[in-house]
Amino acid sequence: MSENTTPSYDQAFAELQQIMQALQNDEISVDELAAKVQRASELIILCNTRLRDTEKKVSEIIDELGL
Amino acid sequence: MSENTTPSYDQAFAELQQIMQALQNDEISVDELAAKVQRASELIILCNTRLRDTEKKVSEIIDELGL
Amino acid sequence: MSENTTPSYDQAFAELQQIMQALQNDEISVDELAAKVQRASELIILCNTRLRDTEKKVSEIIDELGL
Amino acid sequence: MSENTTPSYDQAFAELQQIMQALQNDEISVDELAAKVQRASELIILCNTRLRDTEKKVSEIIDELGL
Amino acid sequence: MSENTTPSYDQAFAELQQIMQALQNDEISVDELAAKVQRASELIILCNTRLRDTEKKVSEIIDELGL
Amino acid sequence: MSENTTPSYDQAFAELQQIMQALQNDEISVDELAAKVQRASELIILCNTRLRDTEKKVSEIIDELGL
Amino acid sequence: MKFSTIDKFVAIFVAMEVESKKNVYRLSQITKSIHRALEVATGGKHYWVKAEISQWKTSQKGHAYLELVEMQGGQKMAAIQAVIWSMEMQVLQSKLKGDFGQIFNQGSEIVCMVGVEYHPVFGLKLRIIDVDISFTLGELEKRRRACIERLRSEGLLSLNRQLPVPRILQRIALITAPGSAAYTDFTKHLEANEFGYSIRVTTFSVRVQGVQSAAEIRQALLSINYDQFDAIAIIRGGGSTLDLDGFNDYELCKAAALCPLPILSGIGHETDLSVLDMVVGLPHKTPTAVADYIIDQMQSFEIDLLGMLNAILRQSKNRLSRDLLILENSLSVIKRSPASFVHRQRGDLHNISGKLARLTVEKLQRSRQVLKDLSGDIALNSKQKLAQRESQKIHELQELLIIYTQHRMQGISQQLENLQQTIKLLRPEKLLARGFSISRIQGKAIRDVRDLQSGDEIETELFNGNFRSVITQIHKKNNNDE
Repeated sequence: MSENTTPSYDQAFAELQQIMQALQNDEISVDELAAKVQRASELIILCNTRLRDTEKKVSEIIDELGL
Repeated sequence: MSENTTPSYDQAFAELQQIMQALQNDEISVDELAAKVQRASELIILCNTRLRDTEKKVSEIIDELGL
Repeated sequence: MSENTTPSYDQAFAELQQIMQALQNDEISVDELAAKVQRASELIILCNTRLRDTEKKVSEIIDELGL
Repeated sequence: MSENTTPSYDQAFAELQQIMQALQNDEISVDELAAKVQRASELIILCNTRLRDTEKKVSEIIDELGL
Repeated sequence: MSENTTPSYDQAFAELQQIMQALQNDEISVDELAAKVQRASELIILCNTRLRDTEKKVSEIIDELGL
Repeated sequence: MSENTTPSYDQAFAELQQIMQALQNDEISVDELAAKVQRASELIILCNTRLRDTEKKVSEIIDELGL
Repeated sequence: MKFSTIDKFVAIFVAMEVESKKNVYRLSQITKSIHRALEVATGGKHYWVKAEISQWKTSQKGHAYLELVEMQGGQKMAAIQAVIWSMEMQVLQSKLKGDFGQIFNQGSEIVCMVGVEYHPVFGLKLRIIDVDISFTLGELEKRRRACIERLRSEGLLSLNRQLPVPRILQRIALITAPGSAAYTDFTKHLEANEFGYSIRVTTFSVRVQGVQSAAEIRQALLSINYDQFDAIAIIRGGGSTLDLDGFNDYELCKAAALCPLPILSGIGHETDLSVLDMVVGLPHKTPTAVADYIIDQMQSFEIDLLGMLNAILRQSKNRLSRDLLILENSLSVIKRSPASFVHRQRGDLHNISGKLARLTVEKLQRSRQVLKDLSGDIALNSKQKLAQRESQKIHELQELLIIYTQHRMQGISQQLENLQQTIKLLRPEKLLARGFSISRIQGKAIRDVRDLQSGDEIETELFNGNFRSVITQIHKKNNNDE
């Protein structure tokens, strides 16, 4: 994953799910496995960060609303 | 939301409903989520302000919000 | 098997299965048998090594993830 | 049978089968019989040795595999 | 019949058959008869010996093979 | 017939047949007849003796064959 | 009964005219006479009369002067002056209250109780003593129903109701009589709402009672700049049933129906519903109810907004936590599945290794068995060849040798035997024994008679001896053979 074109959450999530699907369906060969796990790890971190950020932002908005 | 076309209550409500609907139908990606919640928050603030204050005051708030 | 073009796990596994198939279909003569078993053995060792490597790599990746 | 061109198991086996065929078809005279049987015996010994050798080799290979 | 050129089984058998043929066709005179019978007898013994020898040899070969 | 030059069975039989031929063709007078008959008788005895001898010899040979 | 009295009165009048020929009376005599005659006919009597009020005037002393008419097909059939004396007016007003104005209106039809009064100066008048309010109400009801029917038939009845009502009615055009209790109640109620909502009311001043109210309200409705308002409110305080009649006015209701803004009404009566109430989009009983409605709408809108916001937040949180869960699951799958994947692969490899060993051993065993079978076959075949085939052949030859040899010798033996037999038969002794004899001359057998001469001595041999004889006669055969 090049740093200059960070994928969107949705792209990352979709890619992650593809990898997961492939993993679960045994469609990944041993040759690819490490690379795929590496990629999945990166995607998980990326998505997690994005999710936490979004969560934080939403919380801030709610706090600002003062409800 | 452009400053010159403040939405009506009904428009605001409809927009909120759209957001809600889209959320419910999973049509809003995490990437958009914060922005959508932000927009919902703004719409509510806007309505609240308008319900209690003069249009002028609302305009001032909108200006302050930088919308 | 030349060292500079080590086959991938999939290639090795495929070749292994070919040998197994030939063995099962009695297509291997006694003259070839030892050589074929030797080759199969090498392929099995190769695959095993690959598996171990992959396992290690994956473990490292997951450890690095620290999640 | 010259020692420098020992036949392969398959060649030896094929020759054995030829002898057998000739025997069955009464194509071998009494004068030749002993010689033919002698030849067959040698071929059988050869084949047996080959089999034993192969077995030993295969055993070693499989033992090395450590199964 | 000279001892140094003992006929082969096949030659002996062929001569024997010739004698038999001549006998059957009444081509042998009383004067020759004894000699011819003598010859036939010798040939029979020869063939039998050959057979037995061959049998023995074959048996030995087979016994040596341990079949 | 001189004793030292005993005719062979075939010679004897041939003479015998000549005599028989002559007898049958009425070429022999009553005066010769007795002599001729005498000769024929002698020849027959000779042949018979030869035959017996041969018979004996053959028997011996066959006995020797051991059937 | 009532009409028979009038008949009598008319009869007297006619009699007077006939009898007083050429007698000149003073006016007062006549009026007195009329007065007397009327007194006789109608004095102290009251009649219920149905008539239309064609003129209505009130004096400063509190009397009302009216003209009652009876119309039929646009033709005036009857007309008479009538009066409500102030004393009776007060009684009626206190009894009818607000309805009084509705009943005694120019143009309205009434059923009233009258006495006949004659005044020498002011002439003949019907003195109205009482009025039948139920008749008026009935008439009103009829008119009301006709109005509703007309509006319905013109498709106006539900027009205003069909207008979309904005969720928030913040700019209100208020049509009412300012300063009335209803007005104060309404505005105060709106201003003092506990939620702090800002509602801007613009008042359009009209009379809400009396004959002019319908027209004024209609005028106000038409004069409003609709763009500046969310809704129009028409309110008034409580009143009698007859008071409502203005709101049953067809023209007013039509204007309301055609109004592009939704109309709130607070003109109602506890029991009756005005036609206007039926026409407007948002009818309410009272002005307070209208104000409550406006505030409730705002509140419910705000509650809905908050509900929506909560739902949005909930959905957002759900969305986020769902994805978080999926990510966590993915992570655990990622953590777990390569291990199981590798484990499975390793199992496969292990199985293959085992299979390799097994298949190889099987292959070798199979090869060995094939070789063994072949060896056995070769051994068996080579042994069979000798033992059975060749040995048999030789044995047969041997037997044939004996048979052929014996056969040969038997043949020869037979041949010799036959010869011997033939020879035996040819022996001379045998011939002599049968009676043949041999004659010889000079030791030679005689074979030809020509060799003989008479007198020759011949010797004849028989089987058991011989004798000598001399030839005496020679007889020569005619030989055919030679």
